[in-house]
Amino acid sequence: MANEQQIIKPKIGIYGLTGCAGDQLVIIHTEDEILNLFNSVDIKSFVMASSNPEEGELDVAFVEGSVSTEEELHHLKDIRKRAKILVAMGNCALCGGPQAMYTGDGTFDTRVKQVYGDVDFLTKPLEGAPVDAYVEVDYYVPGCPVDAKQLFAAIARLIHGSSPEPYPHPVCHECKLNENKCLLLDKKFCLGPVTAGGCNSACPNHGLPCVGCWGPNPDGNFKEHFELLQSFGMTKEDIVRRIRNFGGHKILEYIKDL
Amino acid sequence: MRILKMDSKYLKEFLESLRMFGKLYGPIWKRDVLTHDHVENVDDLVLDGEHTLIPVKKLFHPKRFNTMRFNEEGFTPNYSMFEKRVLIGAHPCDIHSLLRLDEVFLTDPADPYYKGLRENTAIIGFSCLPTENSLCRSTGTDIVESGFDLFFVDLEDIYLVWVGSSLGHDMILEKEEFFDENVTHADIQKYIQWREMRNDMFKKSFNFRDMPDIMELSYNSEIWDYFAEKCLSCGSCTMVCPTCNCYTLTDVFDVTNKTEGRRERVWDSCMFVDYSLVAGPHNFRGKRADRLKLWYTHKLKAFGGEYGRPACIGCGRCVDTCPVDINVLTIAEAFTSCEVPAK
Amino acid sequence: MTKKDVIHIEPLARVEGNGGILVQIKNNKVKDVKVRILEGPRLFETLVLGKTPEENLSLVPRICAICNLSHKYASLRALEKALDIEIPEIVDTYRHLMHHGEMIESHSLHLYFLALPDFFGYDNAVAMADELGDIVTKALQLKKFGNKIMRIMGGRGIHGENPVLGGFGKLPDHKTLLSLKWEALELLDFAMATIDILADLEVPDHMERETQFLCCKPPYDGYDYYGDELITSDGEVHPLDSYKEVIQERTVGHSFAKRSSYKGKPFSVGALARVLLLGDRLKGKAKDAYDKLYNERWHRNPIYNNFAQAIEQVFSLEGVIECVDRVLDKKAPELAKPKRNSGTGTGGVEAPRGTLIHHYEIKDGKTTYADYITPTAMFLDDIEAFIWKSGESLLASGNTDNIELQFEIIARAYDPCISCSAHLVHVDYE
Amino acid sequence: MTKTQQIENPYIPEPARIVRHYDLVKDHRFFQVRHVDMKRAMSFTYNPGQFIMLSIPGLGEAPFSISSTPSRPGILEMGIRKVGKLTEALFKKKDNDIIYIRGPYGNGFKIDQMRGKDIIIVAGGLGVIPLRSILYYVLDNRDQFGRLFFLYGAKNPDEILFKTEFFQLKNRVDIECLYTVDVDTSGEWTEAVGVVTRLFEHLPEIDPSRSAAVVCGPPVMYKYVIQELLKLKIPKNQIQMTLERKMECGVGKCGHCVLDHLYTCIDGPVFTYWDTLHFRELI
Ligand SMILES: Cc1cc2nc3c(=O)[nH]c(=O)nc-3n(C[C@H](O)[C@H](O)[C@H](O)COP(=O)(O)OP(=O)(O)OC[C@H]3O[C@@H](n4cnc5c(N)ncnc54)[C@H](O)[C@@H]3O)c2cc1C
Ligand code: SF4
Ligand code: SF4
Ligand code: SF4
Repeated sequence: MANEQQIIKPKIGIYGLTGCAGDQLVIIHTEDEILNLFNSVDIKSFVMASSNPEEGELDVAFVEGSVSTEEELHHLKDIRKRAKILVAMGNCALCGGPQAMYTGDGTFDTRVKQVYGDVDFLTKPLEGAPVDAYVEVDYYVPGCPVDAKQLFAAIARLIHGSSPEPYPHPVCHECKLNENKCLLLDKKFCLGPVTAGGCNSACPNHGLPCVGCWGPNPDGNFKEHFELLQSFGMTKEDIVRRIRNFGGHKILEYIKDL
Repeated sequence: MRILKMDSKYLKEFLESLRMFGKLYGPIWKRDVLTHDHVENVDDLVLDGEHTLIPVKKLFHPKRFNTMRFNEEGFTPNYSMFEKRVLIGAHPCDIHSLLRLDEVFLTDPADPYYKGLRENTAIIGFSCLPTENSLCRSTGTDIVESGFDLFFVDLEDIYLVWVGSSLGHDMILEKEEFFDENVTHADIQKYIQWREMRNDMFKKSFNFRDMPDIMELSYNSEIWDYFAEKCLSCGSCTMVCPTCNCYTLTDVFDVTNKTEGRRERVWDSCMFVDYSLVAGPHNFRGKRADRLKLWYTHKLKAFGGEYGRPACIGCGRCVDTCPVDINVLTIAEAFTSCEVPAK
Repeated sequence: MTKKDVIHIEPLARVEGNGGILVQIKNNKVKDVKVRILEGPRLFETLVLGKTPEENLSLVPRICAICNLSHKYASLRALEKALDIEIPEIVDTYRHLMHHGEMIESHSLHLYFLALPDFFGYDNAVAMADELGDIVTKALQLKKFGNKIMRIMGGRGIHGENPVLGGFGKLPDHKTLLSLKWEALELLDFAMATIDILADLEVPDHMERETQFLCCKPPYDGYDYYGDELITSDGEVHPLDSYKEVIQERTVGHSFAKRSSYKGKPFSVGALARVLLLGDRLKGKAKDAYDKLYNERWHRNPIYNNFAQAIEQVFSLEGVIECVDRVLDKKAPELAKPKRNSGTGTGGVEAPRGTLIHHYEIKDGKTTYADYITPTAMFLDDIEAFIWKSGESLLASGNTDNIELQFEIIARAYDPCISCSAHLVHVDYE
Repeated sequence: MTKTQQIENPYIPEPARIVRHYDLVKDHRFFQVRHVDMKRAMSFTYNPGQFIMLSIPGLGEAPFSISSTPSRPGILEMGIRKVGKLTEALFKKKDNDIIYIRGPYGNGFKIDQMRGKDIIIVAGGLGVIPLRSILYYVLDNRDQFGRLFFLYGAKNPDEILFKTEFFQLKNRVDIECLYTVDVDTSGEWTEAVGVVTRLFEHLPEIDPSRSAAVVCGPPVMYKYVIQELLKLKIPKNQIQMTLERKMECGVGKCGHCVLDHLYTCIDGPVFTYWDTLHFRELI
């Protein structure tokens, strides 16, 4: 205890770009850990929870949300410049979020125009894109929103100057640990095998199919899984449309050849 | 081994009496899934032979738990999961599966967590009738001769009770009045009939005996590629298989600046991509076919160093569970007939 | 700090989302006030086109995490109308339970963690914890309780899939329900103690001006968070279906949120609006709380929104107890099934920060039109108007030392939810 | 508490102190460690070819070969490449810092079979780390073995581990050292250039029945080196190799290192070439 003052607390910034703020909220909502967090790091900027941010050098920046305006892009680049380590947290930051579901289809400009008419905005709107579309990302904490246990385990590693543990397993892993009967056996549209796990199989635990909100599981057998779902009477377009709801930029690479 | 007889009407009271030997565990329904859990009311026990989704291994090799805590001073093991337990309703295949897991976990140096849980748990086996996918007759695990403290065979109005240990004997002594040493000729006849009736109930079987050779001969078969293309790598087969024992360890720091935290252990699966991944990165089993080969080698050919026995105990859970029909039946069938299953 | 032409508060802290306030001053007079919404557009109404109702239900909570269940609830109400799904009464009660959870979570987060530090002069609630540790600890417990209900009824803390068309995936068991009741009973004391703390606080009056209020009118004569009619402070009652005539929307360049007015003038929604319009329907402890706190300045002063939230906390804790009592020994109902796969429906609920309307047109099981009107979009004009008024009186009195903070406090009192407002768009179909 | 202390738990790591460390080459570091408990340090015995599990609390555990020889007790030496979380954290440690170890694990080389024979050690890259143990063991017990050939190849001169040490060995008469690099990037390399199998050309005549070989290197290397050894007619069970697999427990419980039906951690990491003919996955 004597050398408590000597502990150098890492300087942390927690930022939100465009999204639902769910990942920041997970931090705020984790009542058991939030006081520990404020005690063990030096929070320089966390606008959602605290006034008077100091925007200087950071050890770790956590960025939530997709890049959706020019202004956000500048902000992100500035954060990257100031932060030794940048962590993308949540589906919007990792994949682009639901707002990126039409990526590559070229409909964004028309949709904006349809919606806002010819308004001149303060900053140019951009189609939602993941953080790593613009800057280098050191670590990813997936989720929609992130899982508190996983996020705090990652934060704790970063506090100690080391790297978070990846969890490269499908939703099915925890689904079985939670002793759920596989929904695929009842021919239900479950995206578990092709979806990144870590959510503690929240949906199958309630007898509901995984909607894929954590984005693609890189080891997923997309081809076979699509065939299986088709054998349940679902059309290919239907499957692709659904998996793109949360797949953003990242899903395209896995389904391009299907 | 002593065999006794008990009138069925005493069952409930006898099971209740076992509470003095530990907390009761057994198959009960929870959220529409049959699971091994703490039994508050013995009426909740499901003793008719239905399989739990996750096998009994979870009581001895917990799905997820903290093995130790660490701090500046080092590591302190966590044994808080140890308690006296009585597991009621283990099927013959469950007991066989524990005997297989013993070979892994109790071989020197023994896994202290498994050992502690095993030593503190009495096993009260119950006979069962085959389910749709039971294969234990093929694997020779439909009956059990050891590995229990008591074993109950349900002959409707009576139970024949095998006493398998001195603890089992103590349990009987507590309720001596329920048991009858006098097993009659008629009882024996009834038992034999029951065995025959049970044997006739198996709907499925597979060529378990020849599989070690067939597996060896088929190592390079393109049939593996057929299954590999189908496998979703969901890992379900490994989670539900009672003889899968793999796990991973992860250190988790507490949210503090001090060196404090826990070493967590979670079931792992050889079907997952990072199972054999080492630094480099070099992946010894990046291909799905290699992952499947490993699993079926373990189940149908041999496992665990000296023991060299196939690990499958014929519970049929992989048949129940795999969403794309990869299981010991389809694998055995494909490699025996050298044909992939028809679509 | 005396002469400053532009007051630029950015980012606006302790609110959800990315926004700012720009105030222009000339000759000691306010020239312009803009609440700038910098959060990018997400075009949610365009995202759900061509999707099934089930997909809509998993997408809309992502509009906003804090009130994710309100979004799901509003969509459920709209879609169940569109598809003619009649939910059993017990499902309605469970939905109430779920919604109370969200109110408790959202109000306690805003009141204790985002707003209260202003009253006591701290940057954030953790800093406040050193001196007011008891309140912070209890407040955390209250928030945790709200989250727990959301987790149980929603399926996880945020964006759970459990509420589905016609019912729920899984319902809580007897033991869980009872534990919710006991915990609500226990927390009620703290919620009432909060009322006493607030009763002693002095509320500044520099922004006071008359305005209008709007909220959903419950279908019976109790206090509630939903309705198929809208009630306004001019005494009018409007069918929910005609929401487009009641709430007039427009787009502005300085924000990706649309703006709304009622009869050409700004209006407020949220806890304050509800308590002002429906407060006489409160019963039990919530009524005691109302009697203790209410005064006629509430009609002119948005800071009292925090007080209204405190009253609603009490109301919702009592609501939890009532819901549990109603469902406790009842059997879980079957999922109610759709009777058709085309139709139109408007769903109105009161999200923590105010009236939330979802509207759908479904054709052959796919969405052909969607419209979402969120509370933050509704009150942005009013925030600007109150800041304008505050600026004028502060400049006139020369009391400008912490003028930024005063402006921020006004904006914060509304508990604006910028994520919600920024996706808010109007789709023009040809 | 006394009850729990009686439970034998092979997973509990013991504290050890980093005594000395230096960089071998870029991202490869040499560590000398000693059990904090001196009695334990002096009584700790092992076989060449065995490994330990090294823990850093919070970062996890991983297997590392022991690179020192049991003929020089009291200290453990390791050569470690920085590849991930644990190794990065280890590279941040300073002398006197505490790490945790348990072991020794694995079977180690079959030294009894090797006694009296000529020894051929073939190392590629990082594979030299476990072989350094047997190398010094043979040198420390020189009279128990026949001739000693040490063949070591690396990608380029900058990747030769223990360079000073190994070049000094060249002065000794009781060992024949043959070193090679795939490419000479330095321009100052005085030894052979080419893959490690090329060194076999420089071996004198040997009597295969009185020779034993030990091999360790990257997975691709084994096939070619074994071809050469078989050309020399060395019996298949006299060719030993040490393998790397993922490991979580080190004592045959976690399953990850399984090969066919063997566990690398208890049945290996040393296997003979004869073993590998039975077990398809071995190399
Ligand atoms: C018997 C034995 C002896 C050994 N001896 C030595 C030795 O003497 N010296 C030595 O340096 N090493 C040795 N190793 C290897 C050593 O154990 C590993 O280098 C060590 O585990 C790395 O740990 P780490 O935590 O630093 O790496 P990790 O952070 O665990 O990173 C490496 C691991 O991460 C994963 N990984 C790596 N790349 C990727 C990727 N691209 N995507 C996803 N995951 C990835 C893999 O699972 C891999 O195991 C030995 C291994 C064995 C089995
Ligand atoms: S229900 Fe879904 S998540 Fe669970 S095992 Fe089946 S496919 Fe996987
Ligand atoms: S074999 Fe079946 S159950 Fe096992 S991982 Fe593959 S798809 Fe899943
Ligand atoms: S391989 Fe299949 S049948 Fe055999 S024990 Fe495992 S799950 Fe049961």
